[in-house]
Amino acid sequence: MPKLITLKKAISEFVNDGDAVYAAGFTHLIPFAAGHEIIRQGRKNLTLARATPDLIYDQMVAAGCARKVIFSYMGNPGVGSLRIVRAAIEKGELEWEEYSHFGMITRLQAGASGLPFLPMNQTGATDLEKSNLQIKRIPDPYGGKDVIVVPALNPDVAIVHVQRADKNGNAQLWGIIGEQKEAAFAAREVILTAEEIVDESVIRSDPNRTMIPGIVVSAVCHVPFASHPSYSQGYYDRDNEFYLAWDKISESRESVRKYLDEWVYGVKDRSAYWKKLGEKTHKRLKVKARYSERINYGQY
Amino acid sequence: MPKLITLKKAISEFVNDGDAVYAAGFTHLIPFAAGHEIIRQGRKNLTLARATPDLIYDQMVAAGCARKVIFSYMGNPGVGSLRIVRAAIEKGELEWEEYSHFGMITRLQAGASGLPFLPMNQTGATDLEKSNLQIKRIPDPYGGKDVIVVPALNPDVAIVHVQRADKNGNAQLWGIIGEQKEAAFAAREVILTAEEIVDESVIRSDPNRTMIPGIVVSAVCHVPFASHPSYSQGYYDRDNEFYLAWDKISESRESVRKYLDEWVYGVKDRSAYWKKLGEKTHKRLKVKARYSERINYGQY
Amino acid sequence: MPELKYSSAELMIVNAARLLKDGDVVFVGVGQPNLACNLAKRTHAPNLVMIYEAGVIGAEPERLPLSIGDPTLVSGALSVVSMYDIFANYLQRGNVDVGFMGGAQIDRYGNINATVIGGYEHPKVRLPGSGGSQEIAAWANRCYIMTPHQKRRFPEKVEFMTSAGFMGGGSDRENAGLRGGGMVGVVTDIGMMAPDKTGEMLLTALHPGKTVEEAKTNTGWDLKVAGQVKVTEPITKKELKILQEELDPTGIYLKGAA
Amino acid sequence: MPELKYSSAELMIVNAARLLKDGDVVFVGVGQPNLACNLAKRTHAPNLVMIYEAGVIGAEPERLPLSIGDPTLVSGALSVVSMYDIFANYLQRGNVDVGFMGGAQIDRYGNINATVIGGYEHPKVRLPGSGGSQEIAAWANRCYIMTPHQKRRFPEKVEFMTSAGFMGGGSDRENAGLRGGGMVGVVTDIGMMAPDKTGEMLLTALHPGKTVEEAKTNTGWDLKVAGQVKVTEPITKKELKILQEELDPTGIYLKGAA
Repeated sequence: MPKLITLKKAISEFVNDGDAVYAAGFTHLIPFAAGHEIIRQGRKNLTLARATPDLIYDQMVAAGCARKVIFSYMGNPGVGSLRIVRAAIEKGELEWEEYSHFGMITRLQAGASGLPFLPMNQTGATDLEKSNLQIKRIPDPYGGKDVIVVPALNPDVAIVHVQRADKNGNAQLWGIIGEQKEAAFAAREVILTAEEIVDESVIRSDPNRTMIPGIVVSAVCHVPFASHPSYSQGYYDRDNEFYLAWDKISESRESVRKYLDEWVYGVKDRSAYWKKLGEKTHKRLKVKARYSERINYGQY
Repeated sequence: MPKLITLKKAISEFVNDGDAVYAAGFTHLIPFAAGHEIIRQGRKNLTLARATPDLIYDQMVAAGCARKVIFSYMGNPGVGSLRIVRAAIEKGELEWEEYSHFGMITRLQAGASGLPFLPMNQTGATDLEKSNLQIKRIPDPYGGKDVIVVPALNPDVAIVHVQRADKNGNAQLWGIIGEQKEAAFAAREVILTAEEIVDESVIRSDPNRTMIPGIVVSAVCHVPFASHPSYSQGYYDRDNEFYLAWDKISESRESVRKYLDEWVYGVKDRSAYWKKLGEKTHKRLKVKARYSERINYGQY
Repeated sequence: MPELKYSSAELMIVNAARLLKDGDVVFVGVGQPNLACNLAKRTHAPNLVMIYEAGVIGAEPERLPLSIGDPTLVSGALSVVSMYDIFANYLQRGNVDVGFMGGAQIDRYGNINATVIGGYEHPKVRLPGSGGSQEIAAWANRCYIMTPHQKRRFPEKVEFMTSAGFMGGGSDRENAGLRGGGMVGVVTDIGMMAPDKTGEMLLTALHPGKTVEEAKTNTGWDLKVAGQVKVTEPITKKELKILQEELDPTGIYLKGAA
Repeated sequence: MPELKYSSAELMIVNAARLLKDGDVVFVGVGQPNLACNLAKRTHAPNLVMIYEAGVIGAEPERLPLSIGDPTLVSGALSVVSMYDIFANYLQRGNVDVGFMGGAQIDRYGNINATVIGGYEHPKVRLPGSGGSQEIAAWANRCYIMTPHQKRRFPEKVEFMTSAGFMGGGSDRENAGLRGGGMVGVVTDIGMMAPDKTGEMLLTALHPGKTVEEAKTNTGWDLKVAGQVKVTEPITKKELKILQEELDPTGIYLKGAA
């Protein structure tokens, strides 16, 4: 049943103060447009979970949306430190809960599959286990070594950006597929943003490609370029220049405030943001086509 | 590194008497050609694991290859009883170990991911748990209900039929993808049969479609029509007439022996088998094309 | 108006179809449940989403599927996923509204036996086993079964509990930590059953022309009758036409009783 | 023959590349490890399979990847899978031969700190944390690290063990049930280290022109020297040319030390 609404409406309807939010996407398809909309709507006290907080959570923390972060690698990918989250933690202004990547993703996988927890093999690196009491160990009932367990993560809201979806929220994504599927199944509400809204027949032409079914989706929003400065494989490139620029911007509260005023509060929506980026940037991020070989499902 | 050899050589090299074998494929892509080659080579005392033993294990049990079956649904799919396996169990001639589908697949998933076990939620149906001591229950360390656990299944050999693979064993399959990936990662040795051996560039044109990487594959064999009377999505249809015919054939030892003599021992390989099926059958199983929409990965 | 002629199978399929709500996500097997779902989709429930244990979501089969893994379920489906995912992310996670069950026996508390007759270790009759039904019964929001009304199919207590209904009755199901409402409807060729508060199956409806006596005689326990036994709506010409002309024109699943 | 000029980074990258064997499956990060792998692939190890924690297998990047999730890693790769699969089916299952590690500190027993300096609850410096390195260190067959040889980077004992090398030494690693050989090689700009039987890192090689004294002075523990300290083979013109002209023409990762 159609779930196509504006991103503004989706955030207003499905993201509440105090919610646990998982904005999915490992480096790829990071849902920046939704993050900015959450900032614009002034949400507070969110728990922000992501394997890599990335710039999206740095900006949301800077804007005062967050009470807590849950993460497994807190850096500006390929650049260096994630200054705002890092400073907030060092100053004791932000709660945090930390895992390894596999610990974080295993929590989501447990959440996605309706299990209370999932096991992982031991890694010998016990300092994190001592610091985070959510990480436990239990005996192997078959007589092997103890295993490490982590509890399910079931966010209130998952936000997932995809290349294409139909109006009912059946979504296909490709390239790096990180933890989008797991986040969508783990969460209570799922907000999708999509580069393209396609006819259901496009989705049905390649069912093995559909990673998120409409039945778990609360809202689907047509938001081209939603992942800039991250990227959408096949649609536009990662804006590495901006990742480098953020390293400078995030050095002072003042320049961050200025950035948010100009690029988040100062624009109505993603379409205005993209226009404001200008043609030079559009051109720089443009990507030439490279198509997959099609496959034959057969007419049965 | 190239692993392309004949199926005869692959079975001879990688399947030994007494091995635990998992011939993968839920109704779809069942590797009948490999099953027949195992029969021809006279392997004995195998433990045959499959969610649905299907005709392939009925035939292998009839031919005397098996000591034990591990399964979760023992029927002739869409037809009725799986007469030979059933009779062997009723007469006490065959060991067996039984799970629900989810229990079986969870065992493979644990094996694929290198874990000693994985949990499932309780189902209340405790009779199987009482009958199979491999199924245990452990407390939820986070205070919820006990969970059920099953141990990893790590077969000696997995046999997987795919639509296309390159000569290094990088394989793409589509349609019903059952437990092929899990079986391949769980097993020590992996034998692939493929409808088509394609250039590596075809595989690389759509990396998200590659479910089995060459690095876990021991041998890849070019065997068109390897899954008849099962099917290969997009290549040929399921031979439902044969599934019905087997219901009759398997009524007596004599007719089974005659079938094996004619269709397994009496043919050299799958190519001879397919030829012997004849043009009328080829025509009946032919399928019209229905292609996926291509996707754009971009030239980065 | 001349009376419509239909088989027991058609009677059950039509009444099962009517139990489905528009928008339901249904975990469905081949055969009669598949016909019931497709009938509902073509009548009152156009937004029904059909899921198959083979990993297919939103199937729109162009021909009658003859096995649970029929390729016609895949071509044109919304999504196809692995078996682990279908059981974990869909069923265990609670994303399935309705499950259709099969089985050789169903007992007073809606428990199902699809495993053995005559002892597990040395079975007299070895049945196929659980397949996915252990999990469907435990985790779907509502479960239904269609089965001819025969005493041997409705014993007081199943010999082997392949799939849990209300187990021993009372709060057994809740205590075991299962989700969903369990076996909430049984459709037979005589009428319909549904559980009371303790989970015991009561006769709740009769098909036109059938009697309470017939139902009692063909049930293996002392079948109680709900306060008000309804009579099911007669099968319509339209329903029969869709079944016979569109869905199963050669009558593979429509003839006879099961 | 005029002596070749190269940076510390180039020296480390070339020596790291030489540690890779043809056919190795390498779990690799961006930056210097990526260059080392690509160099090996273009010289002695054409069948190297590069895996990235973002889920990419068999990447053949056409441009220099600038982040662990660069789209150039995906286009033309052999396979792209979910993060759960890459960690579970590849790393935890034991399908990875080599892991390249990073980190702020590495200690006497090859343990790595990439989490905090100055206490976990109230850190003086909050570092990025584990990412995938906790699992790479535990489950790859062989691990390597490249790092400039500085005392602060080589403390006697890490403040926080983000990733296990040989833990407290002896049979600690085995007892904890880890797989693989652990931290089997450290490449610095002075030389190379490798563990003895107890897991203690010894100086095993020096780059041309470097001395044992330099290595000892720049190590935070009493660095023992292996029975025979080798001198690494000089960098060749070909290696430097591939690095500078093909792999990192603008010198993003080749300049300086780390």
